[in-house]
Amino acid sequence: MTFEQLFPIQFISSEQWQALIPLIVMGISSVLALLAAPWHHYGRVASLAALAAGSVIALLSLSFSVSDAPVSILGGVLVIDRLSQVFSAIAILSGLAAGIMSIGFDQREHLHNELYALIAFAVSGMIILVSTRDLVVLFIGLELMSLAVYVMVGMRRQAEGAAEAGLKYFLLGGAASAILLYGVTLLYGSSGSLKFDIIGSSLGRMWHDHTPMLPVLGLVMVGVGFLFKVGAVPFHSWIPDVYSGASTPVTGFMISGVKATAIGALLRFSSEVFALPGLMTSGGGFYWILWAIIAFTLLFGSLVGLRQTSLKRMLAYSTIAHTGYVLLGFMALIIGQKPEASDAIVSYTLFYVVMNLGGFAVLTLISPRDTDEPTLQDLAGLGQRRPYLAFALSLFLLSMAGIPPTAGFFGKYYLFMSALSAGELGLTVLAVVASIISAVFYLRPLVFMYMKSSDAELVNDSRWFGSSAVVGLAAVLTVVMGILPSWFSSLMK
Amino acid sequence: MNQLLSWMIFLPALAALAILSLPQQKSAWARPIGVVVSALVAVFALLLWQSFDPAVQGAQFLIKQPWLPEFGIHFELALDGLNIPLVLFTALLTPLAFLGTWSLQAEGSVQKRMTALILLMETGALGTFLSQDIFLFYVFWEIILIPAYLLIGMYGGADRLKTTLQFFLYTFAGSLLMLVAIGWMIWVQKASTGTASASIADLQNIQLNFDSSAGLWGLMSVQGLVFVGFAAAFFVKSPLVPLHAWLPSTYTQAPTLVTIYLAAVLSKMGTYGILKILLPLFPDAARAFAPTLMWLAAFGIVYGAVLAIVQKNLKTAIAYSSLSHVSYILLGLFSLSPSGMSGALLQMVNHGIAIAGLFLVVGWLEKKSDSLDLSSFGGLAKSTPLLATSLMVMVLSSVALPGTNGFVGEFMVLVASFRVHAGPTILAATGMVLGAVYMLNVYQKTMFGAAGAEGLKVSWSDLGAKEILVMVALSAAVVGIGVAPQSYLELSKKSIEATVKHISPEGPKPEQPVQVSNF
Amino acid sequence: MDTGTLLHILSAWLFCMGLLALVLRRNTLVMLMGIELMLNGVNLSFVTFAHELAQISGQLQVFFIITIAAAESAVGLSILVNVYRNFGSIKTDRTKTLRG
Amino acid sequence: MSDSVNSNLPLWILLLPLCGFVFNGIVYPCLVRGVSRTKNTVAGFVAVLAMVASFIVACQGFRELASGSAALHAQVYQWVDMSDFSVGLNLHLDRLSAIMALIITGIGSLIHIYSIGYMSHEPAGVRFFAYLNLFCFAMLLLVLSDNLLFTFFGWEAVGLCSYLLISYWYSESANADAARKAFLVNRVGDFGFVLAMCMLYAKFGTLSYAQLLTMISPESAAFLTGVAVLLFFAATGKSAQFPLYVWLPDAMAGPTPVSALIHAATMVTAGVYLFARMHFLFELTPAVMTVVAWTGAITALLGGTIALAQNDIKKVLAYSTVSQLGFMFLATGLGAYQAAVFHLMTHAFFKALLFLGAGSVIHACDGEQDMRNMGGLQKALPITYVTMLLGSAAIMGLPLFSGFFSKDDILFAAEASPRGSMALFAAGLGAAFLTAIYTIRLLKMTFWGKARAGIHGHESPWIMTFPLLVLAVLATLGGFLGVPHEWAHAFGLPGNLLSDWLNPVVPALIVSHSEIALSEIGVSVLAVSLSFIGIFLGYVMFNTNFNLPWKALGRLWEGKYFVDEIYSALFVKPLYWIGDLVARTLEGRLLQNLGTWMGLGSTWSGDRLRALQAGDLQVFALILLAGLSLVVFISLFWTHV
Amino acid sequence: MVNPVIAILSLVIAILSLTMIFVKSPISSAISLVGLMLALGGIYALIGAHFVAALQVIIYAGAVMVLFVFSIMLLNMNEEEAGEIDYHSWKTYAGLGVSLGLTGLFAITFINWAQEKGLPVPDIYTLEKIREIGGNVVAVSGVLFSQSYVQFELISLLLLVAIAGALVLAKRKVD
Repeated sequence: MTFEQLFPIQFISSEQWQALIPLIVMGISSVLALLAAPWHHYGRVASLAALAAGSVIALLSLSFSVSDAPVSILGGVLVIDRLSQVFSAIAILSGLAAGIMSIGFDQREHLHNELYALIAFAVSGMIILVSTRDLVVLFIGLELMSLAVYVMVGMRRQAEGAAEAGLKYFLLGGAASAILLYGVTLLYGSSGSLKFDIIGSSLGRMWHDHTPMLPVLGLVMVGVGFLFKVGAVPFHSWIPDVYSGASTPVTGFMISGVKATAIGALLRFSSEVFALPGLMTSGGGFYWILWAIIAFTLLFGSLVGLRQTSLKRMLAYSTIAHTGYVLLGFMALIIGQKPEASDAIVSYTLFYVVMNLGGFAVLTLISPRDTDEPTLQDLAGLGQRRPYLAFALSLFLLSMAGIPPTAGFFGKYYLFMSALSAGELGLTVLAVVASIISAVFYLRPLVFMYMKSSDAELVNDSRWFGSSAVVGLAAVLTVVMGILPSWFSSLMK
Repeated sequence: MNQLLSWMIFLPALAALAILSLPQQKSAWARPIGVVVSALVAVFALLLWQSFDPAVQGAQFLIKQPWLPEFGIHFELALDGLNIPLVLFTALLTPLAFLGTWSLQAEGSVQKRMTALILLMETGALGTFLSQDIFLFYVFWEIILIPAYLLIGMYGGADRLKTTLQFFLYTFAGSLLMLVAIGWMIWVQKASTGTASASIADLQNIQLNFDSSAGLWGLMSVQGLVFVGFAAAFFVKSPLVPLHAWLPSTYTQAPTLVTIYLAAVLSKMGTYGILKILLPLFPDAARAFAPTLMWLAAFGIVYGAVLAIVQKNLKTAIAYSSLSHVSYILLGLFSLSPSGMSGALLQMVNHGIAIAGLFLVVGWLEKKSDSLDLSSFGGLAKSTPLLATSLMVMVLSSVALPGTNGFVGEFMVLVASFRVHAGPTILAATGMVLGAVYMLNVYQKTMFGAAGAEGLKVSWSDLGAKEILVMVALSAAVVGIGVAPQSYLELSKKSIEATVKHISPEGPKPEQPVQVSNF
Repeated sequence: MDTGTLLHILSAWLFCMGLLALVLRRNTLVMLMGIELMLNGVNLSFVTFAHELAQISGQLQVFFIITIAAAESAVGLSILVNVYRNFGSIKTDRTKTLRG
Repeated sequence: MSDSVNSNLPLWILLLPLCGFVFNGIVYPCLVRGVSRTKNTVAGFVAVLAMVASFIVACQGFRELASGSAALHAQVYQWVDMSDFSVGLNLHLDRLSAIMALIITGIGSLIHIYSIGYMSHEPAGVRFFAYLNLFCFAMLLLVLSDNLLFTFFGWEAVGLCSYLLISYWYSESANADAARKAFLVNRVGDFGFVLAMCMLYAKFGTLSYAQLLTMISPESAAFLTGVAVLLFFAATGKSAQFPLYVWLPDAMAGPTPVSALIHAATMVTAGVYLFARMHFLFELTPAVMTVVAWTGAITALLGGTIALAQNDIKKVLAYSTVSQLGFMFLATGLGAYQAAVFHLMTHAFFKALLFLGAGSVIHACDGEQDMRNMGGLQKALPITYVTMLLGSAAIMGLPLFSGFFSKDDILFAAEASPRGSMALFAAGLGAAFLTAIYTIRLLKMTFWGKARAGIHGHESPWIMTFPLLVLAVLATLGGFLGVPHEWAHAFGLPGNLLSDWLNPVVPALIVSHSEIALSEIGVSVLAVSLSFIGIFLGYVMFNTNFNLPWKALGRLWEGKYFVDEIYSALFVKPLYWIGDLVARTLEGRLLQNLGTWMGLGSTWSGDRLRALQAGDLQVFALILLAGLSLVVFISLFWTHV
Repeated sequence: MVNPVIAILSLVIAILSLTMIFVKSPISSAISLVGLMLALGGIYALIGAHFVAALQVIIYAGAVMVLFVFSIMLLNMNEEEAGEIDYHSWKTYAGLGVSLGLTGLFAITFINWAQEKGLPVPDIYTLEKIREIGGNVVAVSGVLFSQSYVQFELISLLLLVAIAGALVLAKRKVD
């Protein structure tokens, strides 16, 4: 028999191509940006333009290619559905925002032109990450994103901190992806496939009568890989160093895009594998593991954040705490078997991305020249110096602290609701305690901005229009989301 | 007419934004704008009062727009018997407070920010009082927190940073627990009825299970836990001893205008929450814990009074006196009887008026003299007769002299709570004596006797036109309510009776039989 | 015990030794080798499973993974070069400037 | 209320002084823009006008009552009307309150007139007249209200006015302190009043005298005893009875007309009025009544003894007031309410007279109050001297003077009433004896002998002496309103008009003439002789020096039995001590630091956790490895089983 | 029954992994890693994964390890070997113990899994089947180009990133 009969080629239909447009556009734009980068004088502008154009087109095509029926390509190698669209949008937006934020900053800090290309690559990796149902493709997307981000982190070549951060991120991240990959093989071995749905169904079938250890091990290791990416205790160690070592726009990109898409991938995997009845719910072990991880993540993030003076480090710890809140939603989704919790997770992620992008845009504007390390002291007297900037920053911080009427409040509220509906009163109260503690360090910048006066020679904040634009947009979004949250929370419907 | 409610809420907020965006050199406009806007709101409130029908029990001028449909949360505002006194009071007090403190802040930027933030606080307060949706209530409740935090932190006294953080954390902790409880209520409501609704009226109909056999006298049962969640927020804000630790330093450190707003309005948000939400939503728990809470309130009366007596600092003394008086309100509320609750509701307004007047006077003294040490004043009555007179009126109101508003509320509270539970009432009644002790002490140390150090140092000028206007208005309220309270009580009579009936359908169980008789 | 199980245990061994290399060695280059070791373990178990399940795709994934590993090590080594430029060494006991 | 007529007269009696207050307190200063620009004459004129008008209206009401209607009733308005609490302001002018109203308005008018002269040199006397009017309004409200609550309104308002008037010269801290003391001690009493009202309302659902009269029944005796005790407590505060009499002597810091009106004639008798009002309650609690009687007796003796050792002329009169009030309480305790009211009236006459006389003396001596610096003033102040002589005769109970009749009624009751006893009788006699002594001492030190400090006073203007004369007449003849029946028969006088008048409202004392030891005539003979002995004794004892022959006793009495010191040791100091203690420990140490401690705790644990983030890559890897192994272990071996 | 050659190779691999960790000089670690990979390639070949074996030898033992050795030379680290593993710190032994324990857990799991024969149901591509298709390489390429070409393309993107990254980080001059 002939080769074609043995291995019939599975073609991609036209509407599947249409669904793929965003990914393709991002890929092309990243290549273009890479090619444009070395261009002598215009390299920077050109590659930024390529990134921007690609992102815009991709966004538009996303909104065009909205199809209610999910498109599955080659049996789930790539899946385009609501989830993937929402998270691709988040990824593209955060990439675009990061690009715009680094206008001006990159010259001051001598960042290479390739930054924009790398951002584009990372974004395309994120898109793959959130829109696949195949574990190895997921791994490919993860690596595509991670490699780009490793380089972006280590890019500031004058700074020791950047190099060190890049090293730490790379080594630990490599180990983590290896762990995840080992879990993938174990799942492959115990179910004979790499597709979420098949794994889920066959494991579910297997779980009916008894519980072999291998799939459990596989699930656990995949879960650990994800937890590392979202930065949950005890897989969090890299976060503070990497976030404070990387240059501010890059940190903004990581804290928003990288983390959000990791959450998205975890969400897909959870809702299709973890959350299957009988898997995680089979024994008490998973419940208590998750419970402890959430508890430690919440408390660690808020307690250690108390002692930070560097704003980037502070927000790094705060993002650890935020991971704890998100995991509350996953708790409800997996253990509590509440599918609606995914809405809470999605909207929280969206709100979280917006406020963090805004916050880091502000930090970009106030980051001192010599060390790209904005501290509380740099904020002193900002309220008099630049009232609108100060107002925006306090808006973002209050939103992170979860005070109405800001986006963060509703994100938190949705998660609390889902956790309560799963009957997790204890964890919710713990989350309340954590947010009270973290309120302290969210308020400290306000103290410096409004209640301390600045000494003149310390003032070194910039006025780049890019970051300012991001700040303004994020501020408006934060308020709008805080007043009309249901517009955004119903994105998944 | 209906839209007036939303205007009352959003007009101050818009004005606040406008003021904040004033250019620096124009910041002198801030205060006039503030006064005009708040006066406009006051006019709205009076209009509503005119067309409010006391005979109708339940919500009037209802506004209901869907907000978060998936949780059944609506933008739902209305006037009813319970909130109209407080809405009126808040709306009328704000312009008076602006006028009264007109002479206290000089610098333009300070005026600008303070006015704007106070207007934001008015938005929050009015929203809290008006909202009929529990979630909306929470949102407005929280909105008020940040302006207060900033104001104290920016313009407070020497110890302002620590103070403002403490204030924020106490209240924030309470509110977050309330948020959890709210979430739980909404979820339970959805689970039990199928259709989600966050409207307080609907939530009143669901009965959470409460059995006192559960741990901690029943706190561990469902209703007990949710009760605790709400109680945490309300008791901290009111405050109920021993959750008051934030109060003395906050009232002392905050600038006068803010102190007035905190003491007169914010603490009422807590007591109003107890009246509107805590007791009606959790009747079993309320009935179970009322005696204990009455004891706590009575203790708080004495506690605050005793501490006020020994204070050296004028402002701190008045802060503790406020603690003592708020405890009267709580005592009346926990008596769960119509006259007790109306007395408490009236007492909320009374205390607001008196404390506002007192802190205004303190503010004027503070402006002239650098120390607020009681011993450094004296003999001011000679140089400032009007100031002395107005202070006297406020003092009389807060020692509950018959004929002043303070007596009405306090006496109704005492009678009602005595009927329910004699022990705490007797303890509380000693507050009459102790209250007289510290109030007269303050009056004497400042106004009477030979002129003290501060009294001699500066040349005291008596009240100006604005201050006189404010004080006359407040004093008129003091005497007017004191002499003819019924027209005021009439407003909330129906709603209060409905609330009481909801809490204990078989009526309050007095120790002795009651025969009501008009003559 | 049959071949498959033996190879599985071997893969586990490789994986854990890779982690151990990360934990013990201060020389980042060797840590990098440790990561490669872990990936080798992954490959081995993929192949073994493919062998047991009589599937092709398992081996195919190994092809992908090897490529990725190569790319990763290339980036990693350039990162090491970067570190070396900044610190004059690639020992982790030098790279402790970020802390707290 | 069999045939109580609805009429507005009571309302007018009440409102006229209020109008005076409103004019003097608010309108007039606003008209002339500032208190300093007001004229005393205008203010005084308006005030007097208001009072006199009110007096005339009161007389009108009196006439209507005399012409047969049992009471005049005026429903003013419903104060509070809730479903379970409802009280209204209703005025009720019956025979008892008519007497009180006449005393208040009548003597009030006289004292207002007097004040015009007395305050003529005061700047801004408008304040004074405003307070005085306000006081009269409050006092009238107290006696006219038909329910306890509005009586309490007046009860506290008079307290306020006395506070304001005592501290009228607030620049001296001493006056201010005296005022505060008066207010606080009264508050202590009012505490009892409020609780009593709470109890009554909780049980009967009403506070109106009429309804209480119908509802109160002997069965719940314990409850009624409680109420009676609380009300008695309130009365002791207001009427300066032992142990709460300490405020009254200090209250003399106020202007003398105030002492005459408030602290002699009217306010301090509010307690007696309350007893007369609530007699139906007290009749049911004999135990309490006995206590009341004894309290009165003790107070009478204490006051008398202390008065012996005082040198400030007003202080002497103050303590004599205390002792006379003791008499009244003795009477009420014995159930002789009519006698009490009678003595209240006569006391109002002669004590007001004495105070005004003293005021005139002080006025003449330019504010000198220490009698040791006076003497020999009789030539300088003839009118004052004569009037005060009459007043002293009345208070000493010399025959045919007003005090004679009223005091004898009380003494007779002390031995004749079923609750009476020889001990009480003896105490009463002793008090009367003391009265004679200190009165003589006062006369001697002030008027007789030769001028010591070389003060040459001058007689006061007519506007001050006119009231003195009127009061002197009243003090002399007032007693004939209550001539005992036996005397009446003997001299063909109208017998005991007052008690006949009061009978429908206040029960007369029931005396079974069989087992009384001493007839009414006997009592008076005994009393009169005792007073003469007292006069003689005083005359000789204080001939040379004015100090008591017994040093220790003198110091004890001059120090007022050191009651103030005892109180400050028992109540005031402990209160402040506890306050400081709480402020330092519970509040300061614990509650105020909770937040700080929590903050420290969280930062401490934060620092401990930070140690993990030392930046060592190996440690990170180890944490990763350990976490992985832990999770794997737990999940494998917990899920599997 | 275990193929003895495979058993021996496994033993060699285990030992080599240990030497890679515990020898001081990075160069010898690299050498032992090379040996390990070659041995691994042998195992692949023995269980019929010829294509993978080839990749293992070419890419890993060839390209990657050359890269490693090259960078060792570049960063001339051969003199600094002192203080590689701190044998005095508890962390060392903790890591050792934990990783051995983890291996044990995995071993237990796999042994437990060995009892679970028959699930999931095997596919058709047994060695014989592959042989009659035309060999392992044919089969793999067939699957690759018929169903998995998307992954293939994505991998190319990833390689591009790697190139760019290495380029950026290694570039000397800063523009």
